[in-house]
Amino acid sequence: MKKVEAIVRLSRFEDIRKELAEIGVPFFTMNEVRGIGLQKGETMVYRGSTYDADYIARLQINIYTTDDKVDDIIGAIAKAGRTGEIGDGKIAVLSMDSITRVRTGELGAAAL
Amino acid sequence: MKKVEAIVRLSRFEDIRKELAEIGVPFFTMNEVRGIGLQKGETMVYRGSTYDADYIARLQINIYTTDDKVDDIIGAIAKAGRTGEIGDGKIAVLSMDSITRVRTGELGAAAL
Amino acid sequence: MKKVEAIVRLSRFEDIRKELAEIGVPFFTMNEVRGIGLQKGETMVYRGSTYDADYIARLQINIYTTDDKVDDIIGAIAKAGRTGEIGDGKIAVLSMDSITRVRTGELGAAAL
Amino acid sequence: MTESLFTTNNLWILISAVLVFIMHLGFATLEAGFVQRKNTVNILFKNCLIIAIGLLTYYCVGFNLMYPGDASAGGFIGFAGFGLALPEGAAGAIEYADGSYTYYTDFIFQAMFAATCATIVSGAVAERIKLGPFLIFATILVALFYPITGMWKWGAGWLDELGFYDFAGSTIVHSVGGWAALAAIILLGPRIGKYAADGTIKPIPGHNLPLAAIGVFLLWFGWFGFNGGSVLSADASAVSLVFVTTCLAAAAGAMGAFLVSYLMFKSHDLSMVLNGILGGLVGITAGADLMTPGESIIIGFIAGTIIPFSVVFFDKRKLDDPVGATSVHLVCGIWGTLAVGLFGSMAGFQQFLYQLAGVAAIGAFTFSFSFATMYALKATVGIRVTEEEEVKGLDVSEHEMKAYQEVEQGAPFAFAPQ
Amino acid sequence: MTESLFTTNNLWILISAVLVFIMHLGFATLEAGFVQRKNTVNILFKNCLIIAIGLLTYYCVGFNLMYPGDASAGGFIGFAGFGLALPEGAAGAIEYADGSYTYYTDFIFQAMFAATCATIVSGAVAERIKLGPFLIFATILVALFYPITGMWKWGAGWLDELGFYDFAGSTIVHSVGGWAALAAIILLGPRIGKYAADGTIKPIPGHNLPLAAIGVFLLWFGWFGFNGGSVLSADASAVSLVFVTTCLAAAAGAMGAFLVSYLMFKSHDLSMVLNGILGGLVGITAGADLMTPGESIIIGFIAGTIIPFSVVFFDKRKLDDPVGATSVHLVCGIWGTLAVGLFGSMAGFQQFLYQLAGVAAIGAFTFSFSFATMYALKATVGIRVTEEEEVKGLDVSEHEMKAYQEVEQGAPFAFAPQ
Amino acid sequence: MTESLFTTNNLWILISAVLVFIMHLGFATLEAGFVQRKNTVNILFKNCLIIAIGLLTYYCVGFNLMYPGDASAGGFIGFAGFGLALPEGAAGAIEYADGSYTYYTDFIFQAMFAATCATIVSGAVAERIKLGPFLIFATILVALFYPITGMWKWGAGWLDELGFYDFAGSTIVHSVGGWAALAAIILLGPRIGKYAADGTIKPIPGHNLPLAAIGVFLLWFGWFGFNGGSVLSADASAVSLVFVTTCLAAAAGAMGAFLVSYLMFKSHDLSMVLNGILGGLVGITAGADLMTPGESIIIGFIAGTIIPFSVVFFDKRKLDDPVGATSVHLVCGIWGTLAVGLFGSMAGFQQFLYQLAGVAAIGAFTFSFSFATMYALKATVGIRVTEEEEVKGLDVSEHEMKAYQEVEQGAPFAFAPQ
Ligand SMILES: Nc1ncnc2c1ncn2[C@@H]1O[C@H](COP(=O)(O)OP(=O)(O)O)[C@@H](O)[C@H]1O
Ligand SMILES: Nc1ncnc2c1ncn2[C@@H]1O[C@H](COP(=O)(O)OP(=O)(O)O)[C@@H](O)[C@H]1O
Ligand SMILES: Nc1ncnc2c1ncn2[C@@H]1O[C@H](COP(=O)(O)OP(=O)(O)O)[C@@H](O)[C@H]1O
Repeated sequence: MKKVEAIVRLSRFEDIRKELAEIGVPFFTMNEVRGIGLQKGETMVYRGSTYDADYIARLQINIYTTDDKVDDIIGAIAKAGRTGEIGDGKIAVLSMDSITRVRTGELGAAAL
Repeated sequence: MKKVEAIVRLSRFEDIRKELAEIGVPFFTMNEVRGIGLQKGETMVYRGSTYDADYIARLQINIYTTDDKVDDIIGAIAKAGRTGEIGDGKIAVLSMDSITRVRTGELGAAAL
Repeated sequence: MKKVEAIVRLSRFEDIRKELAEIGVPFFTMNEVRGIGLQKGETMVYRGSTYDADYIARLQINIYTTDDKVDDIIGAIAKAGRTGEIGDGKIAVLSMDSITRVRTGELGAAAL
Repeated sequence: MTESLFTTNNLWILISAVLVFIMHLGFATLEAGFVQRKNTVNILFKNCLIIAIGLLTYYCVGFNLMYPGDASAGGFIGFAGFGLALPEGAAGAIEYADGSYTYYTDFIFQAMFAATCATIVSGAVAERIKLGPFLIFATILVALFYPITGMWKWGAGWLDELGFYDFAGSTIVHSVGGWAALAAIILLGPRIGKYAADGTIKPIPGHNLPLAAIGVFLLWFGWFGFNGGSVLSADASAVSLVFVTTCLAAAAGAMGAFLVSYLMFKSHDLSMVLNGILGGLVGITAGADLMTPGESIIIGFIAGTIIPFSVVFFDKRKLDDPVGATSVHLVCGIWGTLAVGLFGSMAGFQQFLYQLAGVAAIGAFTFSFSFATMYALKATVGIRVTEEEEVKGLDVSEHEMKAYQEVEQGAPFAFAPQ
Repeated sequence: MTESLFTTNNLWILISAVLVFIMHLGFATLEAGFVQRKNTVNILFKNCLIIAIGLLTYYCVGFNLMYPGDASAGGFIGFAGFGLALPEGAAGAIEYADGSYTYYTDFIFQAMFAATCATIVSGAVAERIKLGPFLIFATILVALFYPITGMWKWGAGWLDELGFYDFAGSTIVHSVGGWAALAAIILLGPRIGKYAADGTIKPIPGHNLPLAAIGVFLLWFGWFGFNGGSVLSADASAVSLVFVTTCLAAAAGAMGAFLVSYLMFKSHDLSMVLNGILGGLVGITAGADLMTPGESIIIGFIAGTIIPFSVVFFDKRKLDDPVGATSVHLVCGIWGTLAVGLFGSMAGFQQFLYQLAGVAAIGAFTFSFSFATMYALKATVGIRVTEEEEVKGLDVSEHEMKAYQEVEQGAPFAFAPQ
Repeated sequence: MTESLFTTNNLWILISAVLVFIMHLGFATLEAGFVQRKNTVNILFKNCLIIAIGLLTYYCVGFNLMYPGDASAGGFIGFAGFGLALPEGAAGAIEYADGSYTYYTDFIFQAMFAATCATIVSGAVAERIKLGPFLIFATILVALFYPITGMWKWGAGWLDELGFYDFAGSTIVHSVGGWAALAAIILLGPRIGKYAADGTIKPIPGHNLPLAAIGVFLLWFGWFGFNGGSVLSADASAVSLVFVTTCLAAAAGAMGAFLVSYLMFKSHDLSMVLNGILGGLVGITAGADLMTPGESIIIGFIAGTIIPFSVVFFDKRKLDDPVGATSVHLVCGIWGTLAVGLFGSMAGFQQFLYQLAGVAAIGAFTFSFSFATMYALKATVGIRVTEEEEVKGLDVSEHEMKAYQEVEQGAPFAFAPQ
C-alpha cells in the first residue's frame, strides 16, 4: 500500500480533483503548504521597500491507496496539475505498512 | 520505526489525546487538513445561492514511534476517534528509517 | 530515495534555510504544525482564569531527496535548529518509492 | 424661550440620538469580538435585528407605554395607544417640552435607548441561544418590560414620586438589561466546554480583540449622547458638566480594572480594561449631572475595580457570560444607582434608601418577568441549540454562513494562489 | 433671522457634512467585507482615492456645474466657472441662503454627497476592474455626470420646474450611482468563477462579515446627516420628522429582507439583512420629509423585501455585483423615488408621473453616458485585469501588498513562535 | 451675546470634543493595523490606557499648567493648582470665555487634545517597548511637557506674545508628539529583523490594513472637531472655511502621496496613501483658518508628497517607526507650521521667522526633555522588552493573551469542526 503525496498549484486543484475522480480516486486529504523551489515568490512592496515573498503557496494532496492505483494517480495529477511553467510541483510515493478505517476498524484495501 | 498518521475529527481530539496519554504516547505533532471523503461538507447559503463546502475540516495527528507501539496507537485512536458516523477518518502507518532529536542528536528510540 | 521530515522551532527557520542551501538543498516544502511534547505551551490568562496553550507552534520541513544526501540534511537541520532547550524538535526519515516532477514528468533524482 | 434656543436644544437631542444609535454598532462589535469566530455571524445578525425590532416595537407600543401621560394607572402602568400620535398643534410645537425638543425628537431619542436594553442581553446569551426564542424574548423586553419600569421613573410614575433618581439610566436601562441577561443565562446554562468535569473554569477567549476594542470606544463615543442628551436640552452648563463627569468616570474605570486585575491575576488583561471603561460609564450614568469631577473619578474607579471581582464571581457560579454584560450593566448599574445616595449633590441616607428601593423594585420586576418569559420559552420551543449545533458554531448551523470565508475563487484556500 | 439661529442652522449642515463624510468609511468597510480577502487592499485604496478625487473635482468643476445659478442654459446645463468663488460680501454672509448656511458650508455638504456616487460604483465593479480606468471613470462621473443631472433638480433645472421631487437623493445620488454601476458591470462581465460552465451561480462569499456589518451601521449613522442635513436648516420640526422616518424605514428594511430571504431561501442570511437596511434607507431618501412614521415603515419594508428578489435577479442575469450595489442603490432608489407619488403628503397620480419622468430622464442620461465612457475605456486602455491577475487577486497584482500579512518578524508564519 | 448663541457655541465645542475623542479610536485602529498580529493586544491596551491617563492627568495637573492664567511666570511656565477649580459664578457662566463655552467645556475639549499627543508616540515605539516605562513616559508627556509648550502659545505665553501662530496644533500637538516619538525611537532602536545584517531594509508589513484604513477615516472624521472646534465658537463663517480647508488638504494629501509613491516605487501603496491623508491633515492644522481653499490644496498636496520621502528617510537612518508617526506628525507638523508664513492671510517673511522660532523652541524643549526622560528610564528600569519577548510578541509576553484566538471550544483549531 502506498501514500501518494503531491505538492501542486492551488489554481490546478479543481482540475486535479476532477481527474482523480475520473480514475476512481474521489477521496483524499489535503493541506496548505508553502514551497521553496525554482519558482520564486512574488515581489512585494511596502512603504518603499521591496521584498520577496519567501515562499509560494501550494497545496499538498495526500492519498492513501493500493499499489495498483499508484501509477494512475501519478498520471492523473501530472496531467491535470501541469501548466508547463516552473513551479508545477512534485509527486512522491511513500511506502505504507497499513491503513485502518476509524469508523469500522477495517484494515487494508477495505479501509479505503 | 514507524510514523503513524491519523486523519480524525476535530471534535474527537481531546479524547484521543487522553487515550494516547494513557497508553504512554503523550507526545505528537498535528496539523489541520481538509478531507474529501464519503462525508460531504456542509451546505451553505450566500445571497440566495446554495453551495457545498467542498471539504471537511480534519485533524492529522503524526506520531513517530517504535514498531512495538504501533498497534496500541492504532487501537487507541480508533477507539477514541470513533463516533460510528461516516467521516471518522483513517489511520495510516508508514515505514520510517530513522528519527533524530534535534536538541541532542540522539538517534532512534532514544530520540522519542 | 527518502523523505526527510523535520519538526523545528519557527524561530530557527532562517538559519536552517541558510544551512540547507549551503549543503546544496535549496528547495523544500514546509507547513505549520502544532507540537505536543516535553515543552509545554505558554500559560495564558483570560478574564482571571489561567490556561495553558495546549500546543506549541512548530514548522514541519519536508524534503524529498536522494539517499546520499540524507545524512547531510539531518546534520544541517540538527545544527541550525538546535537551541539546546527542550522543544527543539525531531527529524524523521521515511522511505520514498518514487518522486515525479509534475511539470516534465521526470522521475527520480532528475525530478529534484 | 426663543425659536433659536429651541432649535439648538432640539438639535442637541437629535445629535444625541445619533450618538446613542452608534452604540448599537459598539455593542455589535464588542460582542462579536468577545465570541468565538464560529458564532460571529450569529451575533451580528442578532444585533442588526435588535435595533430594527427595538425601533419598530417602541414605535408600536413602547413609547406610549413608557410615557402614558394621563393614561397612567397610579404610576404603575399606563398606555396611551398604539403608534405615534402627534400632539395637537404643529409637529415642531415649541410647547411640547417647554422649548427643549419636539415630539418626534422625544420619540427617536427614547427609541434608541430602548433598543440598548435588548442588546445587553444578546451578549450574555451569545454562542448558545436559539435565534427565534431570543428574538421573541428581546421583543417582549423592549415592548413591555423596559417601558413599564422606565415609566415608573421617567414617565413620572411611582418611583419618581418617591424620590428615586436615575439621571440617564444606570438602573432603568443598564440594570434592566443586566437583570434580563442574568435570568436568561441562569436558564440557559454555560457554554459547552466552559467548565471542565471537575468544575474548573476553562476560558473561551474572544476571537477578535480589535473588534472588541472598537466596540468599547464606540460605546464611550455614544455615551456622550446617552448621558449628554439626558440633560434633555443643550444647556451649556449642565451638558458640559455631564461630559466631564462621564469621561473622567470612564477613564477612572479603566484604571480601576487595570490595577485590580493586575493585582489579582498578575496580568494586563485587555478584556478587563475594556470592561472597566464600560463599568465606569455605567456607574456614572445615574448621577452624571450631580457629581463633581472628583466624585465622578471615585465612582468610576470603584466601578472599574468591581469588574474583575464580578467577572470572577459570575464565572465561579457557573453563570457563563461571554462578554461580561452582567458585570458591566447589572453590577455597575446597581453601584452607580446607589452612588447617587453616597456622593454628589443629592447624597444622603434618605436618598440612599430611595435608590435602594428603585434598584430592588425594578430588579425584582425585571428579573422575575424575564425569568418567567424565558422559562416559558424553554418549556415550549426550547431556548438552546443542540450540542452538535453549538459545537459546529451557530454561523454554520443557524445561518449556513461563515463570518470569514476561506475559500477564494480559483483556489480552495485562504491565501493567494500562484 | 437672528445670528443665533443662523449659527445653529449652519452648524447642523456642517455636522451633517461630517456624518455624510463617515459614510465613505461605511462604504469602504462594507465593500471590503463583501469581497475576497485577496482584493481587500484594492477596494480600500479605491475608496481612499474616491473621496479625495471627489472632493477635489467637486471643488474644481462639480459645484459650479451643479449650482450654476444664472449661468444655467435652459435648466439643462450650466457652469459658473472653475473653483470656488466666494459670493460678494463676507464669507459667512447670512444672506447667502437666507440664514441657513454659508457658501462654504453649502460646498462642503454638497461635495460629500458627490463623492458618494462614485463609491457606489466601486463596490459593484470590485475584484476585476483595473485601477487606472476605474479612477478615470469615477472622476468623470463626479466631475460631470453627477452634477449635470443633479442640477436638473437641485440646481433649479428643468426637472425641478416640472415638479419632480427628490428630497435627499434616492434618484439624484443613489440611482445615479446605481445606473453607472450597472453600465460598468454589463461591460465588465462577471468575476471568474462566479458561474459554472452550465451557468449555475457559484457564490463567492465576502471574506469578512464583521467589516461589512460595521459598514452598514456606519452608513445608517451617516444617513442621519444625509437625510437630516437635506432639510438644509436645523428646523426642529422638519429634522426630527426626517430622523424618525429614516430610522423606521431602515428598521423596516431589515425586517423585510429578513422575512423574504427566510421565506425564499430558508436561511437567515446576514448579507441580505445588511442590504435590506440599506435598501430601506435608500428607499426613504426621496420622501423622508413627506411621510408619516407609518408610511415610512411601509416604504422601508417594501424596499427590504425587494432586496432578495433583486439580488437574485441580477445574479441570474449574470450581472455580477459583489456587494449588491445595484439592488440597493439603483432598484431601491427607483422605488423610493416613485413612492413619493404613492405615499405621503405629495402623493397623487400627477406626481407619480413626474417621479417617473425624473427616474427615466436621469436614468437614461446617466446610463448612456456611463456606458459610453466605460465602452471607450474598454476599447482603448481596457477595463479588466488579466485572468492571471484576477485569480492572484488585485492586492498582489495591482498593489504588491497583502491586506493581512502572515509573515511575522522572526518567524515565517502567522502565529507566535516559541 | 445671547444665551441662545452661547448655547450653540458651547454645543459645537462639546461636539468637537466628541469628535476629537473618536480620534483615539482612530489612532488605536491605525496603529493596530500597522503592527504585526502578535503585538495587537499590546497596542490596543496602550491606547486604552493612554486616553484614560491623559484625561486623568490633564484633570490633575495638565489643564492648570497649560492655562495658568495669572499664575504664569513670564510666559514660560505657570501652574494654577491641582484639579479643576470652577471659576467664581455658576458653572455655565456665560462670561467665562465671552459667551463661547463654559469652563467644563474648555477643560474637556483641551483634555481630548492632550491625550492625542501621547498616542502619537505609542505608534512609533510599537512592538518593542516595555509597557511600564511607556506608561510612565506617556504620563510625564501629557502631564508636563505637552502643557508647558502648549502654554507658550495657547496659554498666552511668550510664543504667543512673539507672534507665533498655530491654529489647531500642527506644532503644539502633532510635532510635540512627533518629537517625543523621535527621541523614543532613537533610544529604543529598530525592531529585530527590520534590518538585514548588511543594513538593507526588510519591511515588516502591518497585519491588518482594513483596521489601518478604518483608523485613517476615523482620524479624518475627528479632525472636523480638532480643527473645526479650534475656532472656539460655532461662528458660521470661520467654521465652514475651516471644514473646507481641512477636507481639501486631506484630499490633496492623498493625491500627493499616491503620485509620489507611484513615481518613486512604481507601486500603489495603500499605507502611503493612508499616511498621505494624515499628512495633509496635520499640514493644514496650523493655518486652517487662514487659507483659501486653493492654498489648502497646495499645503495638503505638499504634505502628501513629503510622506514617501520622509518614510524612506527615517527608514534609511534606521529610525524604525512602524506606523510612520514621525513622518506624519513631526515632519508634516513642521511643514504646516512653516506654511503659515508662506501661504494665507498671515504669510510674510517676518511671520515665517516667528513660525521657525516656534518650531525650533518647542522642538528643542520637547525633544530634549523627552530624550532625557527616556534615557533615564532606559538607564534604570530599561525600556525594551527582551529579544525573546519581542520575537514571541508582546501579546503573549506582556499580556498572556492573543488578539485573535484560534482555539475554539470543542476543537483545537480555528475552523468549524464537523
Ligand atoms: N526537494 C524538494 N523537496 C520537497 N519539496 C520540493 C522539493 N523541490 C521542490 N519542491 C516543491 O515543489 C514546488 C515546485 O518546485 P519548483 O522547483 O519551483 O518547480 P518545478 O517542480 O516545476 O521544477 C516547490 O515550491 C516546493 O514546494
Ligand atoms: N484514500 C484516502 N486518502 C487519504 N485520505 C482519505 C482517503 N479516504 C478518506 N480519507 C480521509 O478520511 C476522511 C474520512 O473519510 P470518509 O470516507 O468521509 O469516512 P469513513 O472513513 O468513515 O468511511 C476524509 O474526509 C478524508 O480526509
Ligand atoms: N513521538 C513524537 N511524534 C511526533 N512528534 C513528536 C514526537 N515527540 C515530539 N514531537 C514533536 O517534537 C516537538 C519537540 O519535542 P519536545 O519533547 O518538546 O522536545 P525535545 O525534542 O527537545 O525533547 C514537539 O513539540 C512535537 O511537535
